Amino acid sequence: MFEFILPNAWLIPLVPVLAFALIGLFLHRWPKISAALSIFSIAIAFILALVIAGGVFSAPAGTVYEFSTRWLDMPGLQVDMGLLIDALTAVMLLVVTTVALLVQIYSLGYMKGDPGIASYYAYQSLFAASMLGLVIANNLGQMFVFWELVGICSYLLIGFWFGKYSARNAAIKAFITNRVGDFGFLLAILFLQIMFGTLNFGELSDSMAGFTNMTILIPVAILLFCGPIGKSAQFPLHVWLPDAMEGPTPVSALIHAATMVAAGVYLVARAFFIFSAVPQAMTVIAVIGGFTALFAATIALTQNDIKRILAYSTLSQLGYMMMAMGIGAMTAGMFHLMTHAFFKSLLFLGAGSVIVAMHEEQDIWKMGGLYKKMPITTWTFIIGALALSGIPPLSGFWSKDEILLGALASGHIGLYIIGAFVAFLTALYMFRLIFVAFFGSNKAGAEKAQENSAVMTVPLIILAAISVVAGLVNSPLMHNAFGHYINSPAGIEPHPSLIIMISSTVIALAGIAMAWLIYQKQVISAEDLKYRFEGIYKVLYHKYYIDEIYAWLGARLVDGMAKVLYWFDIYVVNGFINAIAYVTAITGEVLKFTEDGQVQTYALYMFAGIVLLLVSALYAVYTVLI
Amino acid sequence: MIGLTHYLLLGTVVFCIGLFGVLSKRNAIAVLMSVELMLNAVNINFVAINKFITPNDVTGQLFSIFVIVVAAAEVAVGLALIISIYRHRKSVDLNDFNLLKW
Amino acid sequence: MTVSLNDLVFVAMALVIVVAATGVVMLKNIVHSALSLILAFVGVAGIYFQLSAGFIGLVQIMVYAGAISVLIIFAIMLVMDKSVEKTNLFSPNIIRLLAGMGLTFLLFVTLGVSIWFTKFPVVPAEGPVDAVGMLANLFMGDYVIAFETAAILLLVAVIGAIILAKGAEDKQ
Amino acid sequence: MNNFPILSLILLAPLIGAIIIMCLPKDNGKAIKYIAAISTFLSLLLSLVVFIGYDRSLGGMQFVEKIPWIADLGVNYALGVDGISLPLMLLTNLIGFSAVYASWNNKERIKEFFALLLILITGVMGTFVTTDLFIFFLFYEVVVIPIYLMVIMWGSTKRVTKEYAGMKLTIYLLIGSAFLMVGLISLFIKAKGITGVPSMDMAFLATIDFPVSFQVMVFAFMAFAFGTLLSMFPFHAWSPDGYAGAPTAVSMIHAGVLKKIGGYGLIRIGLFILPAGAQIIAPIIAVLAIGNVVYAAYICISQKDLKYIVGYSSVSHMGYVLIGIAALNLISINGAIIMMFAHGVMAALFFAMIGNLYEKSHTRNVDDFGGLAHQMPRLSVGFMLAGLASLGLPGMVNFIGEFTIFVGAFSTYKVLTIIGVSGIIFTALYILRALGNVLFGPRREEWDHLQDLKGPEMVPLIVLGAAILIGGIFPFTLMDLISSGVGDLIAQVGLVQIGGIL
Repeated sequence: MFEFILPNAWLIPLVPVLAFALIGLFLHRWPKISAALSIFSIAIAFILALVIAGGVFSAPAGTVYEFSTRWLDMPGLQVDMGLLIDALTAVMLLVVTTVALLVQIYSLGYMKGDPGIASYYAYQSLFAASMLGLVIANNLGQMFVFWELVGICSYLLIGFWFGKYSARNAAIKAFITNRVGDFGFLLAILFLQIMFGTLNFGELSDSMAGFTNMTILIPVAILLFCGPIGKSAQFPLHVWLPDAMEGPTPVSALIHAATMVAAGVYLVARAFFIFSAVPQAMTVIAVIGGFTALFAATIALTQNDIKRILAYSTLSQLGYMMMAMGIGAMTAGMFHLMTHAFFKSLLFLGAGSVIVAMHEEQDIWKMGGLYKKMPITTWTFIIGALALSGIPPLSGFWSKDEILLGALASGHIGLYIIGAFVAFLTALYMFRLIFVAFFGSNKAGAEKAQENSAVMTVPLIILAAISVVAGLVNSPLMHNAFGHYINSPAGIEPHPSLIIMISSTVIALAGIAMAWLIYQKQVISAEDLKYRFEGIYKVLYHKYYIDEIYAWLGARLVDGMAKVLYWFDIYVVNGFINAIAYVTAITGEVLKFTEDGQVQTYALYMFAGIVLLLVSALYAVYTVLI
Repeated sequence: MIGLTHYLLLGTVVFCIGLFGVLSKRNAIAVLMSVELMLNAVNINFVAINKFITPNDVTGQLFSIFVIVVAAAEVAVGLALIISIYRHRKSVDLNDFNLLKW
Repeated sequence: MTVSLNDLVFVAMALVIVVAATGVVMLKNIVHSALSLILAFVGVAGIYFQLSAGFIGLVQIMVYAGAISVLIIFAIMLVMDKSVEKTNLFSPNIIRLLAGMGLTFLLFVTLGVSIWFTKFPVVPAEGPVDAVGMLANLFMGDYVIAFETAAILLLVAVIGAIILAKGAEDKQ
Repeated sequence: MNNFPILSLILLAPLIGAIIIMCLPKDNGKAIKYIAAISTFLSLLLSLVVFIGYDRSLGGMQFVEKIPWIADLGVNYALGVDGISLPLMLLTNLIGFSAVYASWNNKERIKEFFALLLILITGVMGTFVTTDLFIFFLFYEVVVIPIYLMVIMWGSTKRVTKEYAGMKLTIYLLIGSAFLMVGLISLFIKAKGITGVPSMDMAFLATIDFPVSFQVMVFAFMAFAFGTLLSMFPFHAWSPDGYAGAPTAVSMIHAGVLKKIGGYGLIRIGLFILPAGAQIIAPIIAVLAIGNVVYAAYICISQKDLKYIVGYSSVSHMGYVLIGIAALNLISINGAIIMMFAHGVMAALFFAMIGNLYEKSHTRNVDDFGGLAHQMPRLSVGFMLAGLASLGLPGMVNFIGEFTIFVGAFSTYKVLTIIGVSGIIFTALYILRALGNVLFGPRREEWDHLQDLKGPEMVPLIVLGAAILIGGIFPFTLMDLISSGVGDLIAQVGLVQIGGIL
């Protein structure tokens, strides 16, 4: 079975594309059928992914299957559509298909009654297809193609409720910010194509081995990292992710928690041989990752919208993964990506069911006492939060611990401290949310909240189960099976140490305790904390005013410049043309005065001409005469 | 000793006087008369050159006759024009006719 | 250099012509300028006789001095409605006047210089005896087409003149 | 199929259609439209036959027809298509066919409109199909007059009067063609001087090795002539006004195909016949091209009129084509030709949609619209398809063009290409902002009367949309053909070492 599926693994992205085409062209008038078709297609993809994963993980580690067909080739440039199936791809396939399947099932409940369900499912299957295409790509060109397609799908899904101005603008903002990242990514691709003549990962890594001068590679690696900065919303280009919460919550769960934002990390993992060859680039990645983690965690503390909190938490966790990549612990990064995908999508879906129950109310301060009304959502949400904070038995603990270990092992003490502090903050803001929203005093809006239908709660339960189990895959109990398969020769191999495990658990528990004190017991009242640290609170709440800075810069540099250039175009370039026309008109106007209607004047002009000729003839000849 | 040059100079003088008359006189008939003068100047040159350069040939004189013929025709038509304009516009002053004015 | 009778006659004739020509242009009264025109024609005829071109001289007197001057005077009579004194003035457009003067002077200087400095290949032979006979042969020989065209030209001119001058009546 | 004059039939089908239309009675609108549709459909069908029948492995000129016309000038009615001209001919027919359908519900003076439109299509197609310089120039001139008449009679614009737009458009093109004529004549005379044989045939002229100084001078003329047509940076002033002023069908054909004559001419005459001249002047063109890209992209951001946005964006896209040509190597010229095809199809679809919207709402200002996706979903699909294609989304043929040009140009002009690549950000910005304002946002009651595309109005969307997607998802259909054409050209010209990797 595996041998049959493997060579045509391109079926995995193809099935959802077919679903998209069918829905788009024919079925969009029947929402029910299109939803069913889309879920059916993603289910098939999930099964295929399972088969592939089974096959890959049964084969010895490090075996790579590669097939590719001609897509765009001419003498000197060869970009083909191919398949690269190895452990990394298998893991990503599993993660993407599971989360996508569960989210699509969940959406049946969440989107009930929405007129545009058909197009919603069309975009969902298009997204699934392009994400899967990106995962199995075997060269950078093909990856860039799907990279942009994923970007446009996120644009369509964020702007799904295009009736709202905020959704429309958020979608544009998301695409443009991604596009800035893609600009760097494209330049890196161009450099690599010119330097090595190929974009295929295998050939690249071979020719990279022999490559000597590293100085050229530094800008290339950093430019290549621009793509992930844009896509995985790292520090300078993170502004779009919080606004992306305008889209429906299942979309946020799928795209802005589990899959798309993880694409950046996946690219770094896939092209790890490029980055690891350039130590400067590694430090850049580590620093940006660390900073983003800290930066986002601090903002999450002060947010009031349930989805915004989760969005900043995602930002922070992505920073974690990038930091892991930066310090060389590629295995830890990928492992954290996998676990994070599960529990973060769980949290988002939980938030979604809360929002549905609360009839579109997203402010946590207006929620309270939900644990009585929505037991399943509450407990699954708590499991997710525990996993995220890194409490031992759950998956988050193992992956985060791995990263902290990696930080220590690679000697980045500063990053370890940041990592630990972020872990503390994560526990704090997650349990702030839980205590306020679920266990807080009973607010008015919360009465009529009641548990959602099975179609929404079942995926929550499944995801909760996975996020409990997922951690064991790379735990010492299963002798680091995950690390055994996904590792890179250049990366560092952190050996488990008991002290770090205990210390990170203690930090997480401290965060939970602090949240319990402030928000549940109100021993330290949140109000005076806010009052005492007024300045800091305001800065954090306004997201360090970065959005405002970008808006101000944008207005100056882009719109202002555009107006200046338009003015230049109209008045200088067109002005020059109109000036020529005006000059010809004026000369006509002046010359008309020579025609005064007198016969003798005309006679005078004629004879003047004749005399002129004679004089010039005489002048020409006078040397001969005199 | 009078030579061909003097005749040609005489012709030029008469021609220039005629030209000045054409360009400056107000009365249409005066302009016509000046034109006649210019034509005569040309004839003088014709006959003089015929006498001095090709004495035993009369082509020069032949051409001067043709000039006279043309001059006669031209005066007849010119005066008829002037008269018909006069009858129409009651004036012979060239400055009054500026229909072509911009 | 010996001043022969011929030279004296030429100078006299030249003076008469130039004075008459200036008279045509300068005199205020149109009739006086017409008369001085006649005088100029006669002077020119004298030059022809001096250049031993008798036939041309006679033709000149008959056609120019006789016919054309009479025609002009007739025209002047037909056209003169007010008193004759101030009829032949210069045009009021001073700039154009000066331009005309300058132009004429420039023309005169150019032609004069070129005539004065060119060495004409003068052939000092005596003229043919039977000039008129040779003229007739040429007219009926080489230039017969030109001759006939000149005839037609005169016919057209006459008819044209009549139509133009007469045309005014039947229009009313 | 060898002696059946398929190319002449393709070329003259629209012309015959025009003649038939002229004989029809004025008020019989239906018949006129059907004749126009049939004739353009016939030439589209035949050009597809040629596209499929073209033997890619053989390459070079195929379907050649030659009828001597003016002997002493060495001019003969010579037709033939190769890898470079075939896609552009297909493009002309695609756009011509959809232009006829885009102007389906024109009301006034249908007869003159369609007659002129068909003549315009023939004129434009003629330049691609012929292999003779004189015929190229003949068709180059045939194109200008119908455009002027159509802009004057059926035009519509706000910023400047349509007369101004028409006049500016025509005078610019005529100035361009004047320089072209000078170039052609000097080329002809020099060739006659060197070989003694009077010939206007491009292939023959290419074999002659002209002196370098002569080549530079003539190429400069050609660059100016084709530059104005291709709206190169300083000479682009006519294109935005021209498009805004022109009626839908004309701006479709104009943006879609007429600009490509400039690009095609630069490649076919510039590189093919004057390689040394091209090599010297190429850097200047490259710099201007980058000016094109960034300058026009920036201006688009501040535009409010939809047609002006597409007008300036086509100036920006032509900047890519120019940098592709100026990089003078196989990959970049391939990219330039694919980009020409891609931009043609995209611009035509965009103008068709804008025209359709303008017919119904009588305004093109972006701020007047909002939330049209509620009322006109199909139109929004068309707009989105065209918009995404123009910002170079993979899966559409524009991305293939842009990517190939970037790779090709990057090897010759590193810094310029980096600036050029930054253009994709600004393109995305103004396209999405314009589409966002027009299509998305809350529903507005005043636009409820607009009814969506149906029947004949869907044809441009289907035909051009299919071309965009097929070209994007399966680029090898076009790419093999073009790279074989360009390969021959570079091989022929290889004797004069062209900069960049051959």
